[in-house]
Amino acid sequence: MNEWSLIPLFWGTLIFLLINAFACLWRGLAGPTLPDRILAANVIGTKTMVVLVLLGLAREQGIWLDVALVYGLLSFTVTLVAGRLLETGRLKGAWKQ
Amino acid sequence: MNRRRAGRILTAVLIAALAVPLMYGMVQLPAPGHADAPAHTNVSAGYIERGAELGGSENLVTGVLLNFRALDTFGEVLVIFTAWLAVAAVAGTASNAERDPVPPSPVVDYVIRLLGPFIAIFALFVIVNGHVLPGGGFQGGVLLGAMLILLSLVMDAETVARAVSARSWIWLRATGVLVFAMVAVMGLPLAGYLFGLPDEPGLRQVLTVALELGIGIGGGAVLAGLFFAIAGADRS
Amino acid sequence: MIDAAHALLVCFLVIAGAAFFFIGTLGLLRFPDFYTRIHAVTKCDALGAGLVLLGLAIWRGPDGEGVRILALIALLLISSPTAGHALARAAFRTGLKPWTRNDGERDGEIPGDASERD
Amino acid sequence: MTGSVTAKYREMRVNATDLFDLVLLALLLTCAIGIARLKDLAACAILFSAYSFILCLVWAHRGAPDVAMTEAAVGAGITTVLFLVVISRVGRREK
Repeated sequence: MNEWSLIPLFWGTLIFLLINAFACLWRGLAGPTLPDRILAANVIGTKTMVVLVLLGLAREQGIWLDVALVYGLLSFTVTLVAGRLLETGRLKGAWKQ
Repeated sequence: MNRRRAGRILTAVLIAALAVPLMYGMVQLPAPGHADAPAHTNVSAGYIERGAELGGSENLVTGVLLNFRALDTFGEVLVIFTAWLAVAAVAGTASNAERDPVPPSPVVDYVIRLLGPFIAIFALFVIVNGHVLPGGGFQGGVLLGAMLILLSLVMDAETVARAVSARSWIWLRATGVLVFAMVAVMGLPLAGYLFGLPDEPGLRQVLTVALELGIGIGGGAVLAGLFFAIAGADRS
Repeated sequence: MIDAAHALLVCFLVIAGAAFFFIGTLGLLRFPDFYTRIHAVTKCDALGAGLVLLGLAIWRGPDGEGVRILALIALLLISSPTAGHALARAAFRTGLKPWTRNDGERDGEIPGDASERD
Repeated sequence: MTGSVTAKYREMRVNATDLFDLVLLALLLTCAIGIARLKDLAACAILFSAYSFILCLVWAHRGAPDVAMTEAAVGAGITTVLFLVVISRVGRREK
Protein backbone atom coordinates (compact mmCIF):
# COMPACT_ATOMS: atom_id res chain seq x y z
CA MET A 1 0.00 0.00 0.00
CA ASN A 2 2.66 2.38 1.10
CA GLU A 3 4.92 1.41 -1.79
CA TRP A 4 2.16 1.81 -4.31
CA SER A 5 1.35 5.33 -3.21
CA LEU A 6 4.87 6.69 -3.81
CA ILE A 7 5.17 5.72 -7.49
CA PRO A 8 3.51 8.93 -8.83
CA LEU A 9 5.98 10.96 -6.79
CA PHE A 10 8.83 9.09 -8.49
CA TRP A 11 7.39 9.76 -11.94
CA GLY A 12 6.93 13.43 -11.15
CA THR A 13 10.45 13.73 -9.78
CA LEU A 14 12.04 12.08 -12.78
CA ILE A 15 10.19 14.24 -15.27
CA PHE A 16 11.19 17.29 -13.23
CA LEU A 17 14.81 16.14 -13.31
CA LEU A 18 14.68 15.63 -17.07
CA ILE A 19 13.39 19.17 -17.53
CA ASN A 20 16.27 20.33 -15.33
CA ALA A 21 18.65 18.39 -17.59
CA PHE A 22 17.13 20.29 -20.51
CA ALA A 23 18.08 23.55 -18.86
CA CYS A 24 21.61 22.24 -18.28
CA LEU A 25 21.85 21.28 -21.95
CA TRP A 26 21.44 24.94 -22.83
CA ARG A 27 24.57 25.74 -20.87
CA GLY A 28 26.32 22.89 -22.65
CA LEU A 29 25.41 24.23 -26.06
CA ALA A 30 25.91 27.93 -25.33
CA GLY A 31 28.55 27.80 -22.59
CA PRO A 32 31.40 30.09 -23.59
CA THR A 33 34.35 27.88 -22.58
CA LEU A 34 35.11 24.19 -22.83
CA PRO A 35 35.14 23.63 -19.03
CA ASP A 36 31.58 24.96 -18.95
CA ARG A 37 30.51 22.35 -21.45
CA ILE A 38 32.29 19.54 -19.59
CA LEU A 39 30.58 20.68 -16.41
CA ALA A 40 27.18 20.70 -18.14
CA ALA A 41 27.74 17.20 -19.52
CA ASN A 42 28.78 15.99 -16.07
CA VAL A 43 25.61 17.45 -14.54
CA ILE A 44 23.45 15.87 -17.24
CA GLY A 45 25.16 12.55 -16.50
CA THR A 46 24.36 12.80 -12.78
CA LYS A 47 20.76 13.79 -13.44
CA THR A 48 20.12 11.02 -15.94
CA MET A 49 21.69 8.53 -13.54
CA VAL A 50 19.22 9.50 -10.81
CA VAL A 51 16.43 9.39 -13.40
CA LEU A 52 17.48 5.86 -14.35
CA VAL A 53 17.37 4.72 -10.72
CA LEU A 54 13.96 6.33 -10.20
CA LEU A 55 12.67 4.78 -13.42
CA GLY A 56 13.94 1.35 -12.49
CA LEU A 57 12.30 1.49 -9.08
CA ALA A 58 9.05 2.93 -10.45
CA ARG A 59 8.83 0.09 -12.97
CA GLU A 60 10.16 -2.52 -10.53
CA GLN A 61 13.25 -3.32 -12.59
CA GLY A 62 15.89 -3.46 -9.90
CA ILE A 63 18.52 -4.80 -12.30
CA TRP A 64 18.78 -1.35 -13.90
CA LEU A 65 20.80 -0.31 -10.85
CA ASP A 66 23.82 -2.04 -12.44
CA VAL A 67 23.38 0.15 -15.49
CA ALA A 68 23.28 3.18 -13.17
CA LEU A 69 26.58 2.12 -11.58
CA VAL A 70 28.19 1.84 -15.03
CA TYR A 71 26.83 5.32 -15.77
CA GLY A 72 28.38 6.81 -12.67
CA LEU A 73 31.79 5.24 -13.24
CA LEU A 74 32.03 6.23 -16.88
CA SER A 75 30.85 9.81 -16.51
CA PHE A 76 33.52 10.13 -13.81
CA THR A 77 36.11 8.73 -16.23
CA VAL A 78 35.14 11.11 -19.02
CA THR A 79 35.34 14.15 -16.74
CA LEU A 80 38.71 13.17 -15.34
CA VAL A 81 40.24 12.43 -18.75
CA ALA A 82 38.89 15.67 -20.21
CA GLY A 83 40.20 17.61 -17.22
CA ARG A 84 43.63 15.98 -17.50
CA LEU A 85 43.87 16.67 -21.23
CA LEU A 86 42.93 20.29 -20.60
CA GLU A 87 45.39 20.54 -17.75
CA THR A 88 48.37 19.23 -19.68
CA GLY A 89 47.60 21.74 -22.39
CA ARG A 90 46.85 19.21 -25.09
CA LEU A 91 43.28 20.24 -25.70
CA LYS A 92 43.82 23.96 -26.01
CA GLY A 93 43.77 24.76 -29.69
CA ALA A 94 43.54 28.24 -31.14
CA TRP A 95 39.82 28.36 -30.95
CA LYS A 96 37.34 30.32 -28.91
CA GLN A 97 33.78 29.17 -28.25
CA MET B 1 24.93 32.39 -54.60
CA ASN B 2 21.76 31.67 -56.49
CA ARG B 3 22.78 28.09 -57.21
CA ARG B 4 23.51 27.57 -53.54
CA ARG B 5 20.08 28.80 -52.60
CA ALA B 6 18.48 26.56 -55.20
CA GLY B 7 20.43 23.63 -53.81
CA ARG B 8 19.13 24.37 -50.32
CA ILE B 9 15.56 24.56 -51.54
CA LEU B 10 16.03 21.30 -53.45
CA THR B 11 17.42 19.64 -50.31
CA ALA B 12 14.47 20.81 -48.23
CA VAL B 13 11.98 19.56 -50.83
CA LEU B 14 13.74 16.19 -51.06
CA ILE B 15 13.78 15.78 -47.29
CA ALA B 16 10.10 16.66 -47.07
CA ALA B 17 9.29 14.23 -49.86
CA LEU B 18 11.19 11.53 -48.01
CA ALA B 19 9.58 12.39 -44.69
CA VAL B 20 5.99 12.00 -45.88
CA PRO B 21 6.12 8.25 -46.75
CA LEU B 22 8.24 7.55 -43.69
CA MET B 23 5.70 9.24 -41.42
CA TYR B 24 2.90 7.42 -43.22
CA GLY B 25 4.67 4.16 -42.49
CA MET B 26 5.36 5.14 -38.87
CA VAL B 27 1.68 5.76 -38.19
CA GLN B 28 0.79 2.26 -39.34
CA LEU B 29 3.34 0.52 -37.15
CA PRO B 30 1.97 -1.34 -34.13
CA ALA B 31 2.53 0.28 -30.75
CA PRO B 32 5.88 -0.58 -29.16
CA GLY B 33 5.61 -3.69 -27.07
CA HIS B 34 2.23 -4.62 -28.51
CA ALA B 35 1.61 -8.35 -28.25
CA ASP B 36 0.22 -8.72 -31.77
CA ALA B 37 3.14 -7.07 -33.51
CA PRO B 38 4.73 -9.32 -36.16
CA ALA B 39 8.06 -9.15 -34.37
CA HIS B 40 6.55 -10.80 -31.32
CA THR B 41 4.38 -13.41 -32.97
CA ASN B 42 6.77 -15.15 -35.35
CA VAL B 43 10.33 -16.03 -34.55
CA SER B 44 10.96 -14.32 -31.25
CA ALA B 45 8.28 -16.35 -29.50
CA GLY B 46 10.37 -19.42 -30.21
CA TYR B 47 13.52 -17.72 -28.94
CA ILE B 48 11.77 -16.64 -25.75
CA GLU B 49 10.31 -20.11 -25.16
CA ARG B 50 13.36 -22.24 -25.85
CA GLY B 51 16.23 -19.76 -25.99
CA ALA B 52 17.25 -20.07 -22.35
CA GLU B 53 17.40 -23.83 -22.68
CA LEU B 54 19.15 -23.96 -26.05
CA GLY B 55 21.43 -20.97 -25.56
CA GLY B 56 22.70 -22.05 -22.19
CA SER B 57 22.25 -18.75 -20.33
CA GLU B 58 19.39 -17.19 -18.45
CA ASN B 59 19.89 -13.81 -20.06
CA LEU B 60 18.58 -14.32 -23.58
CA VAL B 61 20.74 -11.58 -25.07
CA THR B 62 23.91 -13.29 -23.91
CA GLY B 63 22.62 -16.62 -25.19
CA VAL B 64 21.96 -15.17 -28.62
CA LEU B 65 25.31 -13.36 -28.71
CA LEU B 66 27.47 -16.25 -27.60
CA ASN B 67 25.65 -19.20 -29.07
CA PHE B 68 23.17 -18.51 -31.86
CA ARG B 69 25.27 -15.72 -33.35
CA ALA B 70 28.69 -16.75 -32.13
CA LEU B 71 30.31 -16.17 -35.53
CA ASP B 72 29.05 -12.58 -35.53
CA THR B 73 30.43 -11.97 -32.05
CA PHE B 74 33.74 -13.52 -33.06
CA GLY B 75 33.83 -11.01 -35.91
CA GLU B 76 33.28 -8.17 -33.45
CA VAL B 77 36.12 -9.35 -31.23
CA LEU B 78 38.36 -9.56 -34.29
CA VAL B 79 37.31 -6.07 -35.36
CA ILE B 80 38.40 -4.34 -32.16
CA PHE B 81 41.66 -6.31 -32.09
CA THR B 82 42.33 -5.31 -35.70
CA ALA B 83 41.50 -1.72 -34.82
CA TRP B 84 44.21 -1.76 -32.16
CA LEU B 85 46.66 -3.37 -34.59
CA ALA B 86 46.01 -0.63 -37.13
CA VAL B 87 46.34 2.20 -34.61
CA ALA B 88 49.51 0.68 -33.17
CA ALA B 89 50.95 0.34 -36.68
CA VAL B 90 50.27 4.01 -37.42
CA ALA B 91 50.92 5.61 -34.04
CA GLY B 92 53.38 3.24 -32.39
CA THR B 93 52.98 1.44 -29.09
CA ALA B 94 55.01 3.73 -26.81
CA SER B 95 52.83 4.63 -23.87
CA ASN B 96 53.25 8.10 -22.38
CA ALA B 97 56.72 8.50 -23.83
CA GLU B 98 57.10 12.11 -22.76
CA ARG B 99 56.52 12.98 -19.14
CA ASP B 100 53.62 15.33 -18.64
CA PRO B 101 54.84 18.73 -17.46
CA VAL B 102 51.99 19.16 -15.01
CA PRO B 103 51.90 16.68 -12.11
CA PRO B 104 48.45 15.18 -11.47
CA SER B 105 46.39 16.56 -8.64
CA PRO B 106 46.99 14.66 -5.37
CA VAL B 107 43.25 14.44 -4.76
CA VAL B 108 42.62 12.80 -8.12
CA ASP B 109 45.63 10.54 -7.59
CA TYR B 110 44.32 9.34 -4.21
CA VAL B 111 40.74 8.85 -5.37
CA ILE B 112 41.73 6.90 -8.48
CA ARG B 113 44.01 4.63 -6.46
CA LEU B 114 41.16 4.18 -3.96
CA LEU B 115 38.48 3.46 -6.56
CA GLY B 116 40.59 1.32 -8.90
CA PRO B 117 40.17 -2.04 -7.14
CA PHE B 118 36.46 -1.48 -6.71
CA ILE B 119 36.05 -0.71 -10.41
CA ALA B 120 37.96 -3.90 -11.23
CA ILE B 121 35.74 -5.97 -8.91
CA PHE B 122 32.59 -4.45 -10.38
CA ALA B 123 33.88 -5.10 -13.90
CA LEU B 124 34.52 -8.75 -13.03
CA PHE B 125 31.03 -8.92 -11.53
CA VAL B 126 29.52 -7.58 -14.74
CA ILE B 127 31.57 -9.99 -16.87
CA VAL B 128 30.93 -13.14 -14.85
CA ASN B 129 27.23 -12.44 -14.28
CA GLY B 130 26.71 -11.69 -17.97
CA HIS B 131 24.61 -14.80 -18.46
CA VAL B 132 22.15 -13.85 -15.71
CA LEU B 133 22.09 -10.05 -15.45
CA PRO B 134 22.35 -7.36 -18.12
CA GLY B 135 25.94 -6.87 -19.12
CA GLY B 136 28.60 -9.28 -20.22
CA GLY B 137 32.00 -9.39 -21.79
CA PHE B 138 31.99 -6.15 -23.76
CA GLN B 139 30.48 -4.00 -21.03
CA GLY B 140 32.73 -5.37 -18.30
CA GLY B 141 35.68 -5.06 -20.67
CA VAL B 142 34.89 -1.39 -21.20
CA LEU B 143 34.86 -0.93 -17.43
CA LEU B 144 38.26 -2.63 -17.18
CA GLY B 145 39.56 -0.40 -19.95
CA ALA B 146 38.20 2.68 -18.19
CA MET B 147 40.00 1.61 -15.03
CA LEU B 148 43.28 1.19 -16.93
CA ILE B 149 42.85 4.60 -18.56
CA LEU B 150 42.13 6.22 -15.19
CA LEU B 151 45.21 4.57 -13.67
CA SER B 152 47.33 5.76 -16.58
CA LEU B 153 46.33 9.33 -15.71
CA VAL B 154 48.10 9.20 -12.35
CA MET B 155 50.81 6.55 -12.78
CA ASP B 156 53.99 7.08 -14.72
CA ALA B 157 54.94 4.86 -17.61
CA GLU B 158 57.81 3.13 -15.81
CA THR B 159 55.55 1.74 -13.07
CA VAL B 160 53.13 0.39 -15.65
CA ALA B 161 55.96 -1.11 -17.68
CA ARG B 162 57.34 -2.83 -14.60
CA ALA B 163 53.94 -4.34 -13.79
CA VAL B 164 53.05 -5.53 -17.29
CA SER B 165 55.69 -5.92 -19.96
CA ALA B 166 55.03 -4.94 -23.56
CA ARG B 167 54.98 -8.58 -24.63
CA SER B 168 52.36 -9.48 -22.01
CA TRP B 169 50.26 -6.53 -23.14
CA ILE B 170 50.08 -7.99 -26.63
CA TRP B 171 49.05 -11.38 -25.29
CA LEU B 172 46.43 -9.74 -23.05
CA ARG B 173 45.01 -7.88 -26.02
CA ALA B 174 44.80 -11.08 -28.03
CA THR B 175 43.02 -12.92 -25.18
CA GLY B 176 39.55 -12.35 -26.59
CA VAL B 177 40.38 -13.64 -30.05
CA LEU B 178 42.38 -16.60 -28.73
CA VAL B 179 39.80 -17.77 -26.18
CA PHE B 180 36.99 -17.39 -28.68
CA ALA B 181 38.89 -19.35 -31.34
CA MET B 182 39.73 -22.05 -28.81
CA VAL B 183 36.12 -22.47 -27.72
CA ALA B 184 35.01 -22.44 -31.35
CA VAL B 185 37.39 -25.28 -32.21
CA MET B 186 36.41 -27.16 -29.07
CA GLY B 187 32.87 -27.14 -30.43
CA LEU B 188 33.97 -29.64 -33.08
CA PRO B 189 34.55 -32.62 -30.77
CA LEU B 190 32.09 -31.53 -28.06
CA ALA B 191 29.03 -30.52 -30.11
CA GLY B 192 29.87 -31.66 -33.60
CA TYR B 193 30.13 -28.28 -35.29
CA LEU B 194 32.23 -25.14 -35.11
CA PHE B 195 31.19 -22.59 -32.44
CA GLY B 196 28.95 -25.22 -30.85
CA LEU B 197 28.55 -25.46 -27.09
CA PRO B 198 28.15 -28.91 -25.51
CA ASP B 199 24.80 -30.13 -24.26
CA GLU B 200 25.91 -30.79 -20.72
CA PRO B 201 24.77 -27.76 -18.66
CA GLY B 202 27.76 -27.51 -16.31
CA LEU B 203 30.37 -27.64 -19.06
CA ARG B 204 28.34 -25.23 -21.16
CA GLN B 205 28.20 -22.74 -18.31
CA VAL B 206 31.95 -22.98 -17.77
CA LEU B 207 32.58 -22.37 -21.47
CA THR B 208 30.17 -19.43 -21.53
CA VAL B 209 31.90 -17.78 -18.57
CA ALA B 210 35.30 -18.47 -20.16
CA LEU B 211 34.14 -16.78 -23.35
CA GLU B 212 32.85 -13.77 -21.41
CA LEU B 213 36.09 -13.50 -19.44
CA GLY B 214 38.15 -13.69 -22.61
CA ILE B 215 36.09 -11.03 -24.35
CA GLY B 216 36.18 -8.85 -21.25
CA ILE B 217 39.91 -8.99 -20.59
CA GLY B 218 40.80 -8.75 -24.27
CA GLY B 219 38.37 -5.91 -24.88
CA GLY B 220 39.54 -3.93 -21.87
CA ALA B 221 43.20 -4.33 -22.81
CA VAL B 222 42.47 -3.37 -26.43
CA LEU B 223 40.53 -0.22 -25.47
CA ALA B 224 43.21 0.87 -23.01
CA GLY B 225 45.82 0.08 -25.67
CA LEU B 226 44.03 2.34 -28.16
CA PHE B 227 44.12 5.15 -25.61
CA PHE B 228 47.81 4.61 -24.79
CA ALA B 229 48.81 4.39 -28.44
CA ILE B 230 47.04 7.61 -29.41
CA ALA B 231 47.97 9.57 -26.27
CA GLY B 232 51.61 8.51 -26.32
CA ALA B 233 52.23 8.99 -30.02
CA ASP B 234 54.92 11.38 -31.18
CA ARG B 235 53.56 14.77 -32.08
CA SER B 236 55.46 15.36 -35.28
CA MET C 1 1.44 4.73 11.56
CA ILE C 2 5.04 3.76 11.08
CA ASP C 3 4.25 3.25 7.42
CA ALA C 4 2.91 6.78 7.12
CA ALA C 5 5.99 8.22 8.83
CA HIS C 6 8.20 6.12 6.56
CA ALA C 7 6.42 7.37 3.45
CA LEU C 8 6.57 10.95 4.65
CA LEU C 9 10.31 10.68 5.28
CA VAL C 10 10.92 9.25 1.80
CA CYS C 11 8.71 11.96 0.30
CA PHE C 12 10.60 14.68 2.14
CA LEU C 13 14.02 13.33 1.10
CA VAL C 14 13.11 12.94 -2.57
CA ILE C 15 11.52 16.38 -2.79
CA ALA C 16 14.45 17.98 -0.96
CA GLY C 17 16.84 16.30 -3.39
CA ALA C 18 14.86 17.53 -6.36
CA ALA C 19 14.90 21.05 -4.88
CA PHE C 20 18.70 20.91 -4.57
CA PHE C 21 18.94 19.77 -8.19
CA PHE C 22 16.81 22.74 -9.19
CA ILE C 23 19.03 25.16 -7.27
CA GLY C 24 22.09 23.65 -8.95
CA THR C 25 20.51 24.11 -12.37
CA LEU C 26 19.69 27.72 -11.56
CA GLY C 27 23.29 28.27 -10.53
CA LEU C 28 24.57 26.67 -13.73
CA LEU C 29 22.38 28.90 -15.83
CA ARG C 30 22.59 32.22 -14.01
CA PHE C 31 26.06 32.56 -12.51
CA PRO C 32 28.53 34.74 -14.38
CA ASP C 33 31.61 32.53 -14.82
CA PHE C 34 32.88 28.98 -14.71
CA TYR C 35 34.14 29.00 -11.11
CA THR C 36 30.90 30.26 -9.62
CA ARG C 37 28.97 27.77 -11.74
CA ILE C 38 31.07 24.82 -10.65
CA HIS C 39 30.76 25.98 -7.06
CA ALA C 40 26.97 25.89 -7.30
CA VAL C 41 26.69 22.77 -9.39
CA THR C 42 28.97 20.30 -7.63
CA LYS C 43 27.56 20.94 -4.18
CA CYS C 44 23.94 20.91 -5.27
CA ASP C 45 24.41 17.84 -7.46
CA ALA C 46 26.13 15.73 -4.85
CA LEU C 47 23.58 16.77 -2.22
CA GLY C 48 20.58 16.45 -4.52
CA ALA C 49 21.50 13.04 -5.90
CA GLY C 50 22.57 11.90 -2.43
CA LEU C 51 19.25 12.90 -0.87
CA VAL C 52 17.11 11.37 -3.62
CA LEU C 53 19.08 8.12 -3.54
CA LEU C 54 19.04 8.05 0.27
CA GLY C 55 15.25 8.38 0.17
CA LEU C 56 15.04 5.52 -2.32
CA ALA C 57 17.37 3.36 -0.21
CA ILE C 58 15.16 3.97 2.84
CA TRP C 59 12.12 3.15 0.72
CA ARG C 60 13.60 -0.17 -0.43
CA GLY C 61 14.90 -1.21 2.96
CA PRO C 62 17.97 -3.43 3.39
CA ASP C 63 17.56 -5.83 0.46
CA GLY C 64 19.86 -6.28 -2.54
CA GLU C 65 18.58 -3.19 -4.30
CA GLY C 66 18.90 -1.02 -1.20
CA VAL C 67 22.53 -2.07 -0.82
CA ARG C 68 23.19 -1.29 -4.48
CA ILE C 69 21.67 2.16 -4.04
CA LEU C 70 23.93 2.70 -1.02
CA ALA C 71 26.93 1.70 -3.16
CA LEU C 72 25.77 4.21 -5.75
CA ILE C 73 25.60 6.93 -3.07
CA ALA C 74 29.12 6.08 -1.94
CA LEU C 75 30.41 6.23 -5.52
CA LEU C 76 28.65 9.55 -6.09
CA LEU C 77 29.94 11.12 -2.90
CA ILE C 78 33.50 10.16 -3.87
CA SER C 79 33.41 10.86 -7.60
CA SER C 80 31.39 14.06 -7.85
CA PRO C 81 33.66 16.29 -5.72
CA THR C 82 36.75 14.75 -7.33
CA ALA C 83 35.47 15.50 -10.81
CA GLY C 84 34.65 19.06 -9.77
CA HIS C 85 38.09 19.53 -8.27
CA ALA C 86 39.86 18.14 -11.33
CA LEU C 87 37.84 20.32 -13.66
CA ALA C 88 38.33 23.52 -11.65
CA ARG C 89 42.05 22.84 -11.35
CA ALA C 90 42.35 22.19 -15.07
CA ALA C 91 40.51 25.41 -15.87
CA PHE C 92 42.64 27.44 -13.46
CA ARG C 93 45.89 25.98 -14.76
CA THR C 94 45.00 26.78 -18.35
CA GLY C 95 44.52 30.40 -17.40
CA LEU C 96 40.77 30.85 -17.20
CA LYS C 97 40.42 34.09 -15.25
CA PRO C 98 37.94 34.17 -12.38
CA TRP C 99 35.18 36.72 -12.59
CA THR C 100 35.56 39.88 -10.53
CA ARG C 101 33.10 42.60 -9.74
CA ASN C 102 34.60 44.97 -12.29
CA ASP C 103 33.82 42.56 -15.09
CA GLY C 104 30.12 42.87 -14.44
CA GLU C 105 30.11 46.58 -15.11
CA ARG C 106 31.17 46.20 -18.72
CA ASP C 107 27.77 45.53 -20.10
CA GLY C 108 26.94 42.82 -22.58
CA GLU C 109 30.11 40.81 -22.17
CA ILE C 110 30.26 37.35 -20.71
CA PRO C 111 33.32 37.34 -18.45
CA GLY C 112 34.50 33.82 -19.22
CA ASP C 113 34.40 34.53 -22.92
CA ALA C 114 37.46 36.67 -23.37
CA SER C 115 39.73 34.86 -20.99
CA GLU C 116 40.27 31.50 -22.64
CA ARG C 117 43.90 31.33 -23.53
CA ASP C 118 44.79 30.55 -27.08
CA MET D 1 -23.30 11.72 -18.37
CA THR D 2 -20.77 12.94 -15.85
CA GLY D 3 -19.22 9.50 -15.77
CA SER D 4 -18.50 9.56 -19.46
CA VAL D 5 -17.04 13.06 -19.15
CA THR D 6 -14.62 11.96 -16.44
CA ALA D 7 -13.72 8.88 -18.46
CA LYS D 8 -12.96 11.08 -21.45
CA TYR D 9 -10.93 13.38 -19.24
CA ARG D 10 -8.94 10.40 -18.01
CA GLU D 11 -8.28 9.33 -21.58
CA MET D 12 -7.12 12.78 -22.56
CA ARG D 13 -4.85 13.27 -19.60
CA VAL D 14 -1.28 12.83 -20.65
CA ASN D 15 0.15 9.64 -19.29
CA ALA D 16 3.34 9.97 -17.25
CA THR D 17 5.07 7.53 -19.60
CA ASP D 18 4.11 9.56 -22.66
CA LEU D 19 5.27 12.77 -21.05
CA PHE D 20 8.57 11.08 -20.21
CA ASP D 21 8.94 9.97 -23.82
CA LEU D 22 8.16 13.45 -25.10
CA VAL D 23 10.71 15.15 -22.84
CA LEU D 24 13.33 12.54 -23.76
CA LEU D 25 12.76 13.02 -27.48
CA ALA D 26 12.89 16.80 -27.16
CA LEU D 27 16.18 16.48 -25.26
CA LEU D 28 17.64 14.14 -27.89
CA LEU D 29 16.61 16.39 -30.78
CA THR D 30 17.94 19.55 -29.14
CA CYS D 31 21.18 17.82 -28.31
CA ALA D 32 21.66 16.38 -31.80
CA ILE D 33 20.88 19.63 -33.63
CA GLY D 34 23.07 21.60 -31.23
CA ILE D 35 26.00 19.22 -31.80
CA ALA D 36 25.58 19.47 -35.55
CA ARG D 37 25.79 23.26 -35.38
CA LEU D 38 28.85 23.47 -33.14
CA LYS D 39 32.26 24.11 -34.71
CA ASP D 40 34.44 23.15 -31.74
CA LEU D 41 35.24 19.45 -32.02
CA ALA D 42 36.09 18.96 -28.35
CA ALA D 43 32.75 20.47 -27.37
CA CYS D 44 31.05 18.15 -29.86
CA ALA D 45 32.72 15.12 -28.28
CA ILE D 46 31.72 16.21 -24.77
CA LEU D 47 28.11 16.91 -25.74
CA PHE D 48 27.98 13.63 -27.62
CA SER D 49 28.57 11.89 -24.30
CA ALA D 50 25.58 13.75 -22.84
CA TYR D 51 23.58 12.64 -25.89
CA SER D 52 24.59 9.04 -25.24
CA PHE D 53 23.49 9.27 -21.63
CA ILE D 54 20.04 10.43 -22.74
CA LEU D 55 19.87 7.73 -25.41
CA CYS D 56 20.73 5.17 -22.74
CA LEU D 57 17.62 6.28 -20.85
CA VAL D 58 15.57 5.65 -23.98
CA TRP D 59 16.94 2.10 -24.29
CA ALA D 60 16.28 1.38 -20.64
CA HIS D 61 12.77 2.74 -20.94
CA ARG D 62 12.13 0.52 -23.96
CA GLY D 63 13.07 -2.51 -21.87
CA ALA D 64 16.58 -3.25 -23.19
CA PRO D 65 18.95 -2.96 -20.23
CA ASP D 66 21.72 -4.77 -22.14
CA VAL D 67 21.69 -2.18 -24.89
CA ALA D 68 21.43 0.58 -22.29
CA MET D 69 24.52 -0.69 -20.53
CA THR D 70 26.44 -0.94 -23.80
CA GLU D 71 25.39 2.58 -24.74
CA ALA D 72 26.45 3.94 -21.36
CA ALA D 73 29.77 2.07 -21.41
CA VAL D 74 30.80 2.33 -25.05
CA GLY D 75 28.86 5.32 -26.38
CA ALA D 76 29.15 7.67 -23.44
CA GLY D 77 32.39 6.51 -21.89
CA ILE D 78 35.06 5.01 -24.10
CA THR D 79 34.08 6.64 -27.38
CA THR D 80 34.19 10.09 -25.80
CA VAL D 81 37.56 9.41 -24.23
CA LEU D 82 38.98 8.19 -27.54
CA PHE D 83 37.47 11.15 -29.41
CA LEU D 84 38.99 13.57 -26.91
CA VAL D 85 42.45 12.06 -27.09
CA VAL D 86 42.35 12.00 -30.89
CA ILE D 87 41.18 15.64 -30.96
CA SER D 88 44.05 16.52 -28.65
CA ARG D 89 46.32 15.16 -31.39
CA VAL D 90 44.77 16.56 -34.53
CA GLY D 91 43.45 19.93 -33.38
CA ARG D 92 40.15 21.24 -32.16
CA ARG D 93 38.90 23.25 -35.07
CA GLU D 94 36.59 21.90 -37.72
CA LYS D 95 37.99 22.52 -41.17
